[in-house]
Amino acid sequence: MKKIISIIICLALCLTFAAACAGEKPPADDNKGNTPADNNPPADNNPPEDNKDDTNTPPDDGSSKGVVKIGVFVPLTGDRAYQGERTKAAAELAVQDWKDTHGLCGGYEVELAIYDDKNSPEEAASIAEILVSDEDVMGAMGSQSSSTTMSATPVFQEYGLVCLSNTSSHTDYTKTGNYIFRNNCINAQEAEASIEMVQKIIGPKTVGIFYSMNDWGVNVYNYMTEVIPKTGMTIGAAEPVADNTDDFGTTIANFRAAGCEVIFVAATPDISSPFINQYRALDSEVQFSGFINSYDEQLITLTGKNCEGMLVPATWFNWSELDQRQYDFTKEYYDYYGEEPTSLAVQAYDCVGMMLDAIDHVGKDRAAIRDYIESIEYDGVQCVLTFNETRDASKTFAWAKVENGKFVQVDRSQYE
Amino acid sequence: MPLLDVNNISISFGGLAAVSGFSFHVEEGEIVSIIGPNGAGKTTVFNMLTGVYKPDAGSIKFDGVECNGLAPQEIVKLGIARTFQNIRLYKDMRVIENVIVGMHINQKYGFFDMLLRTKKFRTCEYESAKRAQQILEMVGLSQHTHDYAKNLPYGEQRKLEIARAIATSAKLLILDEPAAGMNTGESESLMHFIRTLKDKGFTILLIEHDMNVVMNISDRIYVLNYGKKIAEGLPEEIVSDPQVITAYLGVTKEGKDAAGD
Amino acid sequence: MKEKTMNLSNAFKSFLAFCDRWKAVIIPLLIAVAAILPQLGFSTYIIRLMCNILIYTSVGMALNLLVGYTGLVSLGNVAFFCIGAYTSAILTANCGWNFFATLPIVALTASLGGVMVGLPTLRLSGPFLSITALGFAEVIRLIAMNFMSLTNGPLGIRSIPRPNLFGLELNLFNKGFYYALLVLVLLITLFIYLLTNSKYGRALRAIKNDEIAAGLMGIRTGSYKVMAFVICSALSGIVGAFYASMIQYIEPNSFTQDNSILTLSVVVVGGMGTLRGPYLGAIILVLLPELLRGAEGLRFVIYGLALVLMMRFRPQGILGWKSPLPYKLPSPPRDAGKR
Amino acid sequence: MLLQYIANGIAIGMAYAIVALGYSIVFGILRLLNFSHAAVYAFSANMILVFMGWHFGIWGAVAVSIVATGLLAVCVNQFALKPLRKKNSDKVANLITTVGASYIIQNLMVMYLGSERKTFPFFYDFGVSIDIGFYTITSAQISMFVIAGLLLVFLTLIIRKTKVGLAMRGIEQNPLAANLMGINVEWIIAIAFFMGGASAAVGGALIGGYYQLAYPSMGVMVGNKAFASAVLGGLGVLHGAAIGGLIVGVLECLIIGYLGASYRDGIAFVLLIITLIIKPAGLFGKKNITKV
Repeated sequence: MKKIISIIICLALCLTFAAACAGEKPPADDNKGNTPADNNPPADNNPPEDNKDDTNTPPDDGSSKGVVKIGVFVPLTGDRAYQGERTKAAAELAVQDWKDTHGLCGGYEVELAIYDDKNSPEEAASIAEILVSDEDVMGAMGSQSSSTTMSATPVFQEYGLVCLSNTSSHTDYTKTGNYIFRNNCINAQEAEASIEMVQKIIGPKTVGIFYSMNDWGVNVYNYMTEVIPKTGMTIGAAEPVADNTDDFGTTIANFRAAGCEVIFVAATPDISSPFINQYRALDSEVQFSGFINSYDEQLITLTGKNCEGMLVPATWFNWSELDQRQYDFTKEYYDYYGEEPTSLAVQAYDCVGMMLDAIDHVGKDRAAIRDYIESIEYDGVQCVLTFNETRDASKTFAWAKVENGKFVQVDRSQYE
Repeated sequence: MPLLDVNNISISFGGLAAVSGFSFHVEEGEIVSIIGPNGAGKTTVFNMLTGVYKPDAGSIKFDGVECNGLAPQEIVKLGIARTFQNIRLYKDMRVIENVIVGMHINQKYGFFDMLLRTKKFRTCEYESAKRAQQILEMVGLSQHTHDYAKNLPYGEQRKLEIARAIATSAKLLILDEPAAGMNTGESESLMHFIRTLKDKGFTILLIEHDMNVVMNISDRIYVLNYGKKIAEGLPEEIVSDPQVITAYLGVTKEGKDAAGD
Repeated sequence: MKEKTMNLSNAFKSFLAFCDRWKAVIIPLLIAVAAILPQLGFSTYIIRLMCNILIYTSVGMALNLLVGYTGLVSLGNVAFFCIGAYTSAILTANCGWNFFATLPIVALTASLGGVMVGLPTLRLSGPFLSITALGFAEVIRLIAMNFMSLTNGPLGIRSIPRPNLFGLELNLFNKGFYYALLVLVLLITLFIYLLTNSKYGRALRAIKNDEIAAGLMGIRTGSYKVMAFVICSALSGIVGAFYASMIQYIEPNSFTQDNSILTLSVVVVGGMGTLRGPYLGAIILVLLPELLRGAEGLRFVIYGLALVLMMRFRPQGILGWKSPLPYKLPSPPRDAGKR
Repeated sequence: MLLQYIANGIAIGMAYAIVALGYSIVFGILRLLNFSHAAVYAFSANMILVFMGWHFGIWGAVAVSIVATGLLAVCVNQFALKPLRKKNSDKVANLITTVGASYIIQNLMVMYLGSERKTFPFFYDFGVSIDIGFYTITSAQISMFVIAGLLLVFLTLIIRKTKVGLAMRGIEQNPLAANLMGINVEWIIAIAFFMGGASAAVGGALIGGYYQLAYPSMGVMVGNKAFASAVLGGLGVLHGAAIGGLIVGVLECLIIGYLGASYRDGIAFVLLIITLIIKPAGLFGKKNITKV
């Protein structure tokens, strides 16, 4: 009986492999290796199993000229899954809103091609291949960590497919090529905003830098070591932290020994929350200053009252009294997903919005979409988005502070 | 000049003297046995001969070469090959492969000969395979050539171990209780087989409990008890030696009176 | 029911025996199929999958020498993979070398790693050896993370060029990279075939079966085990270089423990101690996640389940088996008679 | 500073020690590297949260989680390892099965509980904490130390003093002989797995409480470190695992203190490699001499 099952297993696998290959249709024309910009790869051979996006409605009564897809590759399994889920939710919301308002997009039915890249570079590269070889895909939105995003971008550049990232802050990200855009602020801007807040609100104090050992953390740290001395503040200590660390006893001891009064927390909430909790347990007056990724409901749920008074530069404000559009979007996102959006999720929403806008204007042509986006003036939910010559979006920063468990907008003029 | 000359080797494990001051020698072409009750230190002597343990004192000369303290690999190169008390064959390899592996030390070709399959490599491999078949023929295992070592019956596995020892082209064969666990028929054919080895010019050093085999086959016998030599000589002398009897069978009432102690 | 299972498993066994007997015909046939496969106009996604399969076959082949033939279960093979990838990436991306010119140095540095693991573990056996190898891989990953000047630390190395042979760039587009990998796999297979059918291979297998007996039969077990480690690490390093060139961006976190476990599973699922095992193991373990792409959450659960079921019903691996065919005696060299 | 580092080190060390106990018990009996133990440990911490969701109250949730985790470990043994033992298959096969089991457990948790970090109640704070000058040793660290110590004593008592413990040691030496002497080997192995799982659950509760965090992949790093400390102390020797865990914990804190946190993960393994070179069976392990 045992031998039977093993034979069945490998037969089944061989069959599915054969079926996978049989799914390919040989190409009509041979592809010449000329410049990727103007040829889209031949066979419309999307991989055997179709992606399970929910808006798979058949084109209605002949009015739409076919289907256009936006590719989304995010981690949906592994320990970055919940960040990936949010980007996916924002993308789906963007498509839903577009359908409610416009119905079709440039005469095409809009679909999302969502893939799980398991937060691994190999997977991201394979998915990039799927997206570029699918003729309907007109743009892609990229992943959570820079190692996955950066292994996919060469493929997009090689084949000429626009790739917008809502999370990447790696300095060399947009240097890959002219098809790669970034709808996220660069660490230099982020660090500047955070330093400015501390300088103006708290004043010149000895500061500590707590940064996670990944490309974003290291860049922020390098930038701050240059800028902080010029602002009259002194750096007491700087401590890197490796991924999935839970114990910060020793790091905190170093900061306290160096007499730091303010700690710059350059890490995502899942790393910074235990740090803040343990620090607050030992020292109640210390103040924290975060970065854009600290503007996240999870920070408050995980730290509770420990992060009271924490300063966070924000490019986005939930339930903002000052900007009605932001308020409406927060409400819509909350009703759809049951959680307040993070700035990364909002940027994902705008990325998809931009691509749909481009398709609506120039139709189903990847190169034209690229040119359109390069010089776009997109009235996004976050702000009016334009790209500079290095294809980075410029962001305006609002100041936020945590007060009794809520992010509250700080009026800048008070401290000017 | 004896082929193997061992004088007063001794070793102790944590204060307990397993073997103390044991000397013996083996002439070319002779069958010598070492017997003694369990725990007398026979296998320890073996392990010292083959380099598994390093004797605390004494010297072991083989063919005039002092091999006390040499690594097991060098001792095998000198020409001493052994079998094991509990069979240690390469179970998942074929019978003929077990024998060919025995010839490992004499296969003289380098890494690049192997890579480029040079003539030197091919002739050496062919010679080894041919010689292995001859040895299997001699040992009477040629019909099992292609079987896997673990599928052989117990008696044949013993013979394969001996065949592997022969393959190292050793001058002295050390057999560690080859007849252990064999019925009378099997030990009979084993005895016959060892005698044929003697005719073929092999020198054999034997450890055995089966008195029938030892008495019929050995030219000389040494008796070991608690690590000390208590008797040596021809089989007939050993059988009647009172000390050997007491060592083996313990003191009978008459024996004690006769000895008068 | 009993007889039905028996004759079906006998059918499978006779099928394998048939393939073994007609090896001389089947193997060239398979190579031919592998050669024309990319020309059938697959999308680059499938080509990249095939390249992944070839990569894991070759690194599985290298690890098989250690696990399957010598019985040293190393859980840290990603260390050599990482050393090879970084050496090649640094030389090609930063110093502008040609990819193929870096391979000898890659093999050298990787085998240095091999010696560093091989020597201290001579006296260790079983789980202790596996853990030391796993620890070594973690240490290598940390060195890559902290050695900012050489490996650029967590920022990783970007835009690693594809290999180019006399001016022709081998990439997935013109399928040149696939053929380079195919040649690599066949070379490694040939090398391991030559190695295992010689006194070196027999010595390694003897060490796996019974190290003490092998030692007492005159085999210098220590140096052979280190030799096995060096060969395995050198080959893994070279395959790591190809991986870096294919993925074009590497950073310390792309060389985690999962990679070692995946390589070990390729060897074990395919069939330890066989030449053909890693081929099937790689095909299954690379395709399995792709086929399960639809079931996001379930994917890894099914991968784990496949491992457990495989170990339960066919622990020797799908293609692992005791060949009933007679042992191939070497034919006399043509001019043996002349001597 | 040094005193603070050592205090923190002891707390983390105790955490590694408890998880290392689980590895040692299973290895002691089966000479097997149980990879799924890390996932079982993570399972226990997360299940406490789930049970609290069913409003069990913290202490009830911990108790139920200990039993549930013990049963999970037994299931891993029954479904993954027992068939292999019956066919006495290769060592590598057992290793791969436990790896498969850890993938299954961890990813089922990610599917049902989501992969984000969840707050974990700090339930054993007795308020008393010792202040020495500038540094404080919090009550959590003390209670962690005490509970871990009790667990170690309890397990050693079982192994040393009870009939089951005797049977376990018998199986360790020679399973076949133990079976012939009438010991129900499978039942004893199941008990050993249960003890391993239960001690992992205690570890999960303590560590979860100490860091006030629980998430499905928390087992990976702690698992590796705990395994390294179990091997360092000598696999199969319970007090060896505890002392190994302490050494690794303290050294890690010293490394973070003086060299920086990014070298932290490596120290456990560097230490392990050095020890195994000097003493192949670990600090307290007995070197089993193979008879020729």
